[in-house]
Amino acid sequence: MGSADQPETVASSFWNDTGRSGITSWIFSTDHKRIGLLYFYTVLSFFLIAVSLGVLLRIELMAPGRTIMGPQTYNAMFTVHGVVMIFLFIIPGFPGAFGNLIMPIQIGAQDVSFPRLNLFSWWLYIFGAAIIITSLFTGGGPPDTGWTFYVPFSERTTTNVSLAVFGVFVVGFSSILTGVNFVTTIHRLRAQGMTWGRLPLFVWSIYATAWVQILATPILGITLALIIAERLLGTGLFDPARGGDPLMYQHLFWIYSHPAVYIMILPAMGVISDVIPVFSRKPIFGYKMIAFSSLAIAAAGSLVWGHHMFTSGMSDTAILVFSFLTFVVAIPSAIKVFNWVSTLYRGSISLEAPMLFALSFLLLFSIGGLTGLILGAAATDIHVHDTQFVVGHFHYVIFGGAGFAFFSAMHYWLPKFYGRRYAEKPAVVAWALMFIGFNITYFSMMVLGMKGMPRRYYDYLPEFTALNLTSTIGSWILVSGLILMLVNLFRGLLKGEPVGDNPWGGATLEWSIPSPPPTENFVEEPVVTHGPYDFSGSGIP
Amino acid sequence: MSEQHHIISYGKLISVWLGLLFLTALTVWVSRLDIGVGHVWGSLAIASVKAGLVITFFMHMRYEGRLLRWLLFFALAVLAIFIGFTFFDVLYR
Amino acid sequence: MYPNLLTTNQAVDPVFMFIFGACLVLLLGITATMLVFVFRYHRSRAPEPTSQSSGNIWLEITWIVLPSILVLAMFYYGWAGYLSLRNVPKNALPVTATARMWSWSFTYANGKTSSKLYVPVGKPILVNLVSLDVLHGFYLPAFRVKRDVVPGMKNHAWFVATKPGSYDLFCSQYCGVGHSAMITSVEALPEPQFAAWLAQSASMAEHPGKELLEKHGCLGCHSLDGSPKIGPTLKGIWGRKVTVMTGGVERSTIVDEPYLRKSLLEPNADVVKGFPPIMPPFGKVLKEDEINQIISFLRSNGVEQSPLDGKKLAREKGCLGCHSLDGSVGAGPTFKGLYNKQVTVMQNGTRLTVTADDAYLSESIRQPKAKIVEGFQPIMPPYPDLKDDEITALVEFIEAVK
Amino acid sequence: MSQPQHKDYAGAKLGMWLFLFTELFLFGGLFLLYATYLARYPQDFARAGKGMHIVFGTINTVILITSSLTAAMAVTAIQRNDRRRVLYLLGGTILCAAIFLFNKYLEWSSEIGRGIYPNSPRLAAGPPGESVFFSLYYLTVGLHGLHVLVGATLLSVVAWRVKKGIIHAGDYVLLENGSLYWHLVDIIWIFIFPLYYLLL
Ligand code: HEA
Ligand code: HEA
Ligand code: HEC
Ligand code: CUA
Ligand SMILES: [Cu+2]
Repeated sequence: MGSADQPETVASSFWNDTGRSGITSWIFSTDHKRIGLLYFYTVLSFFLIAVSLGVLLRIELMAPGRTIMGPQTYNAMFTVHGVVMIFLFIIPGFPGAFGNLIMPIQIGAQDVSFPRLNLFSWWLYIFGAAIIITSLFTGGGPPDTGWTFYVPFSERTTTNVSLAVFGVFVVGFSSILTGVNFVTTIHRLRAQGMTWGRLPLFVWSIYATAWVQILATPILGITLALIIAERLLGTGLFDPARGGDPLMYQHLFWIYSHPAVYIMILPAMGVISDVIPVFSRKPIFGYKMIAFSSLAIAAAGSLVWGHHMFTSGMSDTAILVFSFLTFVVAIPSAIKVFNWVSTLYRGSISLEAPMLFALSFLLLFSIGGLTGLILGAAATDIHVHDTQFVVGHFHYVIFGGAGFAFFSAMHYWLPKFYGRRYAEKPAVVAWALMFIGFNITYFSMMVLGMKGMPRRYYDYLPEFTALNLTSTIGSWILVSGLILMLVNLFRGLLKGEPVGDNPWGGATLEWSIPSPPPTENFVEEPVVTHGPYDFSGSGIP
Repeated sequence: MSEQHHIISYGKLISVWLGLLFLTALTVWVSRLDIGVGHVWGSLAIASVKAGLVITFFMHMRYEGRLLRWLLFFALAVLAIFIGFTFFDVLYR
Repeated sequence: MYPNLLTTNQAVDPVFMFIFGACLVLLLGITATMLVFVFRYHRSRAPEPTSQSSGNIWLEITWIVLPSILVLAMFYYGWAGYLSLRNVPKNALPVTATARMWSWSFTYANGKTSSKLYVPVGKPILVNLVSLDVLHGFYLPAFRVKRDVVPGMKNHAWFVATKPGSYDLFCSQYCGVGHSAMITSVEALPEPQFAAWLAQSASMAEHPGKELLEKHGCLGCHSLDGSPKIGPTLKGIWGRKVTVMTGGVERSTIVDEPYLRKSLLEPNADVVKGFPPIMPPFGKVLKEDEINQIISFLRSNGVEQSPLDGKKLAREKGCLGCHSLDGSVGAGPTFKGLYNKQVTVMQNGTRLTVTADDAYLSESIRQPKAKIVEGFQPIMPPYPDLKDDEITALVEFIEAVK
Repeated sequence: MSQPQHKDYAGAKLGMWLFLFTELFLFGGLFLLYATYLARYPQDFARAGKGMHIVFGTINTVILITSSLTAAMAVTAIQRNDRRRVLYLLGGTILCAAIFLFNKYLEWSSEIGRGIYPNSPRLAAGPPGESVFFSLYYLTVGLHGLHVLVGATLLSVVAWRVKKGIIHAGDYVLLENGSLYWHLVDIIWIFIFPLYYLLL
């Protein structure tokens, strides 16, 4: 980042009207927009690192036996891939980057409630990330436990688990503080007239997410602290030889980590709920239901953690309860999908890049979510648990869902902050490549899982060769799309055509202020008089 | 500052303190009784009353708006569910 | 054979069909609707929106209620199918599966062990799952069966093979470097063949060590049945904790190979408390291999044993999970050509080169952490229950892998 | 910048409460483990609990309750603009914290002296439930002790600011939040006390 990326032609904006300059004007800034961009670039860097690891994983799996790395390297690599993707990219990604950039503007505020705490969160995140990175090169080498850190293996392996886990702990603390900050902001700093019924749906989803961050993350914190205690002090709480129970670890881990998947998807759903109406020029269908279902997902989603443990030896009663509740969470997601599709009806649809990503989100998330139902049903999960099917499922929801929504948000909102935009044609080509590559890569994995190939397998039996090769080739198409997309996007942001205040014709508050916005966002405090998707009142052509 | 602040008198705080001391004595006394598993629930009940007193008076919850009370209730309920649901496994294994 | 038997496949597959079917319909429906809308209301065809509708309460109720019913049906079938997976048929044949990093071993009721799971066709098998170290997963894709193998926990699974054949058996729960190599198979045999396989166990000869005890008169002073004689009984002597007088000082020690050897060669160096120092030294009488045989007999507590097969042992104990026989590098160094090779090892932080002779190899097995081969992690587990002759057999086996 | 630095008092308090929730959940994980292991090893837990120093526990409970009282009174005092008294009261709280930690130190040394600490040979030889009990005890109380330390530090900073006049009757949200934090530490202990010292 730094001032090098700063668009030169803009007059007075948050890029240049602060007292300080240079790098310190960024890393010590308390302006939510600067912090948002800090998050955005750090998160994106980690994404690129982890994505490269993902591609290496695929190359290794291209053929049976050793292809480019040994088993220990492979195991470390998928662990680091998972940890970085989950804890350094997707969980901090939406709230940290777009939550910070957009949410305060959308509610008509000048900043978040605790701007200094906000900066502190970012620093904690960087600090935690640095620890995780350090853990890869020190001690016994990168952790090889999988991102789930299951005991007893994580207590025995000689790799550098303690340090990595500590890094994740710190990042979790950062996530908690962000959540506290956002809930307070949304309660306290809404502009005049910005009633709860007029909150943009992205804000609603950030609100629901923030609650999950507050209530679930501490459990992760204590769980990780326990791993460290087990390793360093030998407390034996999960060690069967000393009265412990390894399944209790799994409970604690998933009490956080299932709700965490909603930290990943809820803001993504918020983005989609904002993008689809704008590109259809039509109010969102069933605003209340969508807002409410975000809360419902957050609430019900906290009660289903046991569905990751169907084969673990958990009691059958628990399986009954958790399987049932898993199906209950699917309902609010279904509501959203139906409402989004209905929004298209009799609109005026323009297929620009943000919309293409949003529509493909609908498809990919549906596939991912529906395969989630297979996993939620007790009988079928037994067969596909811990296979490539699960890997397929979560890449569909995380990458196809949250990831594509992230790309949609990048195309939709970044021009606001740079005042310039990307070129449309390459963006569409990149989208098409990614969409095709994505499906080839991950659909093959799901088929592999159905055929019985377990996950976290460095090597496999010859019968799985063809599909693995297909999947690997798909990942290359995906790579080319991603590279094209990023190059085009950032070229555009720096050198592209200038955009006006409201390039897409949006009705939410961020489109009523200049691009790029001034530091204080609103020159005078806004008074909100209409809903977020009321396109008739906003004076759009 | 626009909001009204309730001031709690020293007298009231001290009586709450005395109440807490009394409950502490009570819970120690109860723990000497021979009532089996009743201890678990008995001492937890007393502890909850004590925590309630601290929250209501020392932490001014009594004088806060509805929002905070609801949020507190909500958070406690979620924690109870986290612990309670784990027992679907632990109890029936 | 068991016409009414519900197999695990029959319990699971229809649930797959139902949920997949429903999902496919939904997915196609949603995709088609979306595409039609996108096409029909594209800005080129619909320059202005023709509706500003922002909701319809009846529509919304419909798509809350219908999916709810649908998912409840899915839940119900899923649960019902799962119950059959948990309902072990009464006549099931019990087998214990022992998982360790990174190999399986299966023990049958008659004590026979095997590294593949042999089962009779058509008969339900109840697999009791035991883990010696970390979590593993017992996974039979062909039978839709999976259960984690958790240390300290009694998990089980059941299945029935309806056709003879060989089926994959995977470790599904991540367990470290050898996870993906922790593969074996289910061998479903027709009932009579299975019975024959199960009954077949190497015929056992009288242990040579016992003959030696008789021959040299040991049994005059020592009993084999626990009754006291002039000397301590030899029953259960191996691993026993004894109090001995060494040069007039009392100390306690564990009976192991060096101790027994010393007891035969210099019986009066360590005298078991409460017994007179009258046993003669046997150093001149017994040959080295005779001593070994006696020790091996005592070690086995008088139970007769078949001669050991190092290769089988290496497979059963899981050595081959980490050590290859073909020269490829796994979690541990390959066994191929290892014997008498020069190996660079780290011992307490110092680097040294040693020759992989008998002594080195047996130390490597007994105390894996003592010398760590350069370039490998110190992950090899100790095998406290490996007996000396088993170690000898393993070393001999390694010697043979050229 | 046109942003007037107006203080959002209710917002600050809301934020503090939210943060307290997260602290509660942090301990919640340990309480969850306690509950499940209690259900599994009631006898062992009872036996282990008998070995605890109930006198230390009770004294420390009284100390913490008292420190909570002084912290609450400090808020009243600042509202009445009685800064001297605020300093005395906060001093009292911090002193209590110190005594509490000192008692803890004595108690732990005595237990460690008896061979009771995580992974000790004595616990390893005993019944499994006892080892779990004491591991949980050390972790929970240790984490709580850490919070006492943090709370006392926080209140010292607050006291210093009161002295400097940065915190006064017109703007005392920091003091109020500091004392909220302290009360939470107290509440956690109110539960730790019966769970580890009195149960069964
Ligand atoms: C963004 C992240 C994300 C999201 C949103 C979800 C969403 C869901 N997930 Fe997923 N899940 C993961 C990330 C996510 N998951 C990860 C990372 C893992 C693996 C962890 C690991 O082990 O490493 C996992 C694993 C996982 C498992 C454990 C599998 C196993 O290990 O055996 C299960 C089991 O129930 C499950 C279920 C579900 C369900 C039911 C949903 C539901 O919320 C989905 C709801 C969506 C829909 C239902 C689709 C949209 C709706 C329609 C198309 C309308 C029609 C629908 C109906 C009529 C119902 N997931
Ligand atoms: C946000 C979440 C996220 C995302 C986006 C991805 C993205 C990808 N992941 Fe994912 N993955 C996880 C989260 C994610 N993953 C998690 C949580 C696990 C579980 C870990 C565990 O088991 O513990 C997992 C596990 C996992 C596995 C399973 C390992 C196993 O079980 O054996 C595989 C295997 O193929 C895989 C592959 C990929 C690939 C090919 C991508 C691709 O989508 C990547 C696409 C790549 C690009 C689009 C390329 C971009 C490249 C560049 C821009 C080049 C720039 C590079 C340089 C300049 C050097 N991942
Ligand atoms: C968990 C994996 C694992 C298992 C199981 C295992 N080993 Fe090893 N073994 C290793 C590793 C790693 C090393 C190298 C590090 C060391 O020296 O400890 C090693 C070293 C050795 C060596 C020294 C080899 C050399 O190159 O110098 C011998 C001999 C050996 N093992 C034999 C065995 C035998 C026999 C068994 C089974 C009874 C066995 N191992 C089981 C992992 C394993
Ligand atoms: Cu054993 Cu994986
Ligand atoms: Cu989940």
